[in-house]
Amino acid sequence: MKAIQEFTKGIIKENPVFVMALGLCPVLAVSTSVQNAIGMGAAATFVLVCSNIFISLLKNFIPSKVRIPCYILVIASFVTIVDMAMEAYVPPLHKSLGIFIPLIVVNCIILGRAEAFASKNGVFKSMLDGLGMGVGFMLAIIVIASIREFLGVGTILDIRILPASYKPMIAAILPPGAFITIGLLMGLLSILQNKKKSKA
Amino acid sequence: MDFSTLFIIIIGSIFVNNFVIHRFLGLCPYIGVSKKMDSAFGMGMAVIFVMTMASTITWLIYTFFLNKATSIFGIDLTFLRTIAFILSIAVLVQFVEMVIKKAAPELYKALGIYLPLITTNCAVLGVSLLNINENYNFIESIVNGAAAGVGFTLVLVLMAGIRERLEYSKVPKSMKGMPISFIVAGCMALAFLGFSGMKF
Amino acid sequence: MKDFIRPTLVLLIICVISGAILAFIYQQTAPLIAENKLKAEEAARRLVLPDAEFFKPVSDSSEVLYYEGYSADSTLVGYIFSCVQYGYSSDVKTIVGLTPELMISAITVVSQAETPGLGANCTKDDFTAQFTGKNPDNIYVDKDGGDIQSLTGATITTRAVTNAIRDAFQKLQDRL
Amino acid sequence: MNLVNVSSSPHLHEQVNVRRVMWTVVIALLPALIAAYLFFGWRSILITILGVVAAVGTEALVQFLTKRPITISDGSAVVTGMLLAFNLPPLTPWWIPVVGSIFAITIGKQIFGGLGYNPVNPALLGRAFLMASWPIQMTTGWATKLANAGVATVSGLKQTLITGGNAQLQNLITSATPLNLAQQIRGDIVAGTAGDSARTIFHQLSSLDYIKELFWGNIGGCIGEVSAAALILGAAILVYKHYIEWRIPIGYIGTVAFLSWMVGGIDGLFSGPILFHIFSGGLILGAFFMATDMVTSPVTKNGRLIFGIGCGLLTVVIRTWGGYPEGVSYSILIMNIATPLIDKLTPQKTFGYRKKSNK
Amino acid sequence: MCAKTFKGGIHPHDYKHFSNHKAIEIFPTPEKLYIPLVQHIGRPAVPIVKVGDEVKKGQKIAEAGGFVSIPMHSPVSGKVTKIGPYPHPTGTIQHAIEIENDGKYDWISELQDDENYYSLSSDKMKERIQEAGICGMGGAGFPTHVKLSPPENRPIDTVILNGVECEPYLTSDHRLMLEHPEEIIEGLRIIMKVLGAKRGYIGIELNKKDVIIIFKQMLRDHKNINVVSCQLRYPQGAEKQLIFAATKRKVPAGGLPMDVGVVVQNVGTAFAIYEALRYHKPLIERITTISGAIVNEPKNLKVPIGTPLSQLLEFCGGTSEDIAKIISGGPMMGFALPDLEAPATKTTSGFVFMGEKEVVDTTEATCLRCGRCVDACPMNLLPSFIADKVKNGQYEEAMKLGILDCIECGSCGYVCPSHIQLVQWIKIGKIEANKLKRQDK
Repeated sequence: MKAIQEFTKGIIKENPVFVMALGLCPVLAVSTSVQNAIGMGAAATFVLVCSNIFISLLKNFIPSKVRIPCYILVIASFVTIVDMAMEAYVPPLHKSLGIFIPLIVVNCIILGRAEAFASKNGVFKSMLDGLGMGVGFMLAIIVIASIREFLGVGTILDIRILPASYKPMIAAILPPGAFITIGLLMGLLSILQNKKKSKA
Repeated sequence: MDFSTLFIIIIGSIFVNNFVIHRFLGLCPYIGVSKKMDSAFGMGMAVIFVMTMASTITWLIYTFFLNKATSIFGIDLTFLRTIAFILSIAVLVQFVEMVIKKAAPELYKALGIYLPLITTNCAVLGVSLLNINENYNFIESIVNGAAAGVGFTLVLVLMAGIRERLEYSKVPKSMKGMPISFIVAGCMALAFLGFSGMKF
Repeated sequence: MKDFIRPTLVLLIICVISGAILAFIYQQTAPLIAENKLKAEEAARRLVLPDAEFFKPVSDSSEVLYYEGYSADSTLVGYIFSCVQYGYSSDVKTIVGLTPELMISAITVVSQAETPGLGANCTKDDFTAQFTGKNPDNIYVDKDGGDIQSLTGATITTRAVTNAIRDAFQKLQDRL
Repeated sequence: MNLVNVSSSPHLHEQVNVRRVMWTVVIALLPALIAAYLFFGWRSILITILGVVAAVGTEALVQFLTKRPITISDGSAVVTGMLLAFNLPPLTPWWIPVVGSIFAITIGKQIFGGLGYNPVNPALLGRAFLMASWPIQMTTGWATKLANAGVATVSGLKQTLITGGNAQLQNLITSATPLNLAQQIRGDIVAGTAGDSARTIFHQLSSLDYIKELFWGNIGGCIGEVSAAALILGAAILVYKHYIEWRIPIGYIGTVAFLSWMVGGIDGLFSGPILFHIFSGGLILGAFFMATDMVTSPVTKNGRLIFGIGCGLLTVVIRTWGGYPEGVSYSILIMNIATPLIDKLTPQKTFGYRKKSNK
Repeated sequence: MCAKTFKGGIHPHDYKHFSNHKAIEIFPTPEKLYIPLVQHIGRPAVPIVKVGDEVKKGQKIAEAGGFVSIPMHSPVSGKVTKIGPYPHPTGTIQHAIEIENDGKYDWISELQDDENYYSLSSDKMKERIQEAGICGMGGAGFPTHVKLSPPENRPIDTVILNGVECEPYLTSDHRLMLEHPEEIIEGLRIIMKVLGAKRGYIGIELNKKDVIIIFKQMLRDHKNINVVSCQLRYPQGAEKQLIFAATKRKVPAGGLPMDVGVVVQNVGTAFAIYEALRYHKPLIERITTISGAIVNEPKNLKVPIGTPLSQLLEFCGGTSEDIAKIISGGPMMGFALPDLEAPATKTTSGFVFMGEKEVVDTTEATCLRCGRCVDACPMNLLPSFIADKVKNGQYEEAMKLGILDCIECGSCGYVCPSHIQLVQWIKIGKIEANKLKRQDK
């Protein structure tokens, strides 16, 4: 029961993007298409889960003085693995995500979870936590990417949704669209939360 | 030395492809440290400094240790790029912190609190990676690092100015704080589109 | 002293281990990555010169200038060169195929980061198709009086592609 | 003794309020609208009305939904709608002003709490959004009254240029946006890819006869920027009423004049056609009606001057080296963003302020 | 001749036509007078009479409560009937001495005529001024003898008489200057002698051309005294602005006129000084304007100090419609009063009555940041920013923006299109800022 909570909390209640506002750079940068969003989400989830597992395993071995460099090392290793794997097996995706794959290293979510959760909890829990956070992160990018791709191209996952006569709102897939979309989504979320609070 | 190239790099990194609002790098401090103009300025100065230093050091590391063609080892270690960069940036920040603390306590008072935040500022790692991706030479890398820092500071201070003013306005409750900051960022990004396609 | 040794040691161990793992994975993936790159280039070449079976690079002392494309029976079916020019917001890289008569057989834009929905449309077939059969020595965008129809709202990108091809061709012309 | 009013001093007040200011701006914009009707026909009026209706409707709707007092009668939404429409080509699709106004009012204004709190000019933000989203619709659809005088497009003109024909240049140039044309020609000349006929055209553009046409409005362009004369007439009303102050427009136009003279020419430095740069494009509209927007321009006196100069500088930079032919709206937007900073960096010295004496 | 002025300010309609052609009328002393113990800046005066005491006209009924204070004299002979709280023309409640008129108008001692007053020593002069209970009659009411005793290290070389009267409606100074120019010039000469000043100026706004002409003529023989004709601009009559117009000297921010060697006195004060020196006459009456569009007969009155407003209004024929606003002083800086009970004091230059139509709407709209207040501020402050800071309780920030330099002239509030009560906010902020300042010390 409790283990499931470790997983689900990351998806809604402690959603790393919308609630905790972490790891925003890749969220905004790669959410121009749902495909990119899934790729980025998957990569980040992989790194999150692996680094959480390893750090949880090594937590007694790592002296607290050098824990941050150690975490960074572990994370950077996994990021490099993902980077190479993607380049080898899905080159187009690797190309469109660009430098944001190596930049997963400095994604605050991952270091944050390592420091706040994995270094204090068991392996299984840490894995679930990492998975939950990763999925939450992925869902958040997908939501934003869906909106942006829908408005900015008229498609979702390259499947045309709006008729071809739709004149796409290109601004949605440009940087301003990213900022405004996430701003409005966060506002919407806080409206919902306020409603929930006033009900409770 | 080709000055026009440098000039283009400077204008490009400050205005045309501003790190924050076009490349989505360094968003966390952009949103987090932009409540007050003074702290925004302090953060900006620290970032300019670290970015310039990081560009220098990572370029040297890449050229002399990692890249096969120019390396002193003569082997291809580019796969260690991410790890090497992030570690050297972390060490650099630590080192800078120590030096400033000893040599210029006044400066430390002003910048000290921002320095640790910079390690996880993806703009620093981002500029290092971009320098490599763009095949910049040594001078170009340094200039690009400094210009990117200046661009970052510019938008950070502008953002802080607007947010200080927003303190006095009647932003709807649900939009207060982060959501409205993103909307402002969106407005800035729209305005900065005016620089796009700039050619000299 | 002990306080100092243990952390350093741990850090070192982790460094070595991760370095080793990465080196291993790198060895596994590096050939794949190289192959991917070759494949991609090859695919682009095939796209602009469909008749060719294999390609032969023709190089200067230091760099590859162009490729010659041969059919299965080793007859020359055309040339391929790549060219690049800065467009609206990025370098636009194009690969061009030429018939032996030095007319364009096809082009493809392999890398660009132009404005989505505008300049980025230069990768679309509607746009690239119009180059086929033209004389690369004399292509101009319609706004410059030529017959290359410019992308709506993206004259600069169109011009970058067109002029890049013309310039590169004019430089190569004597060697072909 | 009935209850009397005991408010604080002053007990006299100038006959001025937000509503009066805004509606005066609307009136001041009317001459330009009439000019647009004369030169571009009824469609320019339709586009303007669509923009205004959408802006006012959106404002009312948003205020109704957020349970705030509905303030559409203060005229500020009308001004936004008008200014937005004034920045559009007259033949743009009907939904462009509607979408632009909706964006301008919601994201540009109401989300910050309504009039007085918006950091950037909503109309310009709306335009920037439209420009980013539908650049094709925003940069085509120019109308011109003299279309029958010859080939009425820039491309046609350029064609003539390349083939070297110089006939009837005067009529040809009365097409599309002259600024756009001048920039293209200038770019080619500076790059050395244009012939003598290009130089001729450039000189034609900067000739006094042509500038007269520019001044009265016999040119292609956005709805609101067509006639400099009509705009100046409207601006005169605002200046007379003291609703706008000299520092921003003068600083702006002065800077553009100087810098375009310096770098805007084809014969090296200090050869630019000043009057051409002032009267073409949206400079007059921007300098008098958009840069002077009270809410988004600095409050301090020096700040206003800096704001104007900054707008001018950016306008010339974008016009000369930028990807867009016209830099007015972007430069004002960017300076809007810098406004709080300018205000902060230009504190006013209190009357009698002295540096701390050494006592 | 070029009219002088300052930077900033506004041009309100002056509304002086109601009363500027009306000669000063003497208001008959009423049945009861209420003499507030605070009519000036500084410590309240201390009563030296008891309820039931008989007093003569000109008798001292209250002593100065300190150096920065003035004594009060009875404007009438009669009986002290009450000493207690009473409405005050600042809109507050202050202690006042109530005197019932016995109708005899007996002076405590007959007025003397001391023709040699000018040969008195400057200390003697100052003493006589102090005894006469004179304070600045322009509005603030700073005790005059204090102003005439600058510290050693602040030599005064210039005296400026303030006859600008830039507040709309008010014409009391105008009429006084028109009807008693000689006395005013004498008063100025006395002040100059007391201070040892070499130059004298009389600042008059251009809407009083008749006065300017008279003074120019009369001052032909006085080489060291000049008339400064000032442009019509509010607040031309504010000390610092007048000093700038006359001498081009800028009083340092936070400083006093004496820092630039200048003392400014109201023309009414000069007149009172002359009367005190020549006739030993205490300050027991003054000229006051009763005006407003709804007042049936606007007048300039010579009023005994302590006369209740209701009687003054009655004397002016009442109002033609319901009173919506009563203002003590001018409409730009005066206080709105809740009723007609307050008496005229030494600083009351006039009362203005407004009807429903003239009262401005005071509902605040959002600040448009139009900067009109900045253009209007004669002190070159940023009123809207200061008000914002005060609204948010950031008093230190407000101090950095110079809130304490505000002269509360009301120009900003006058021009604000959003009808923001800038002066009110600044007044609130000043109280808090002063508290902070004291804490720092």
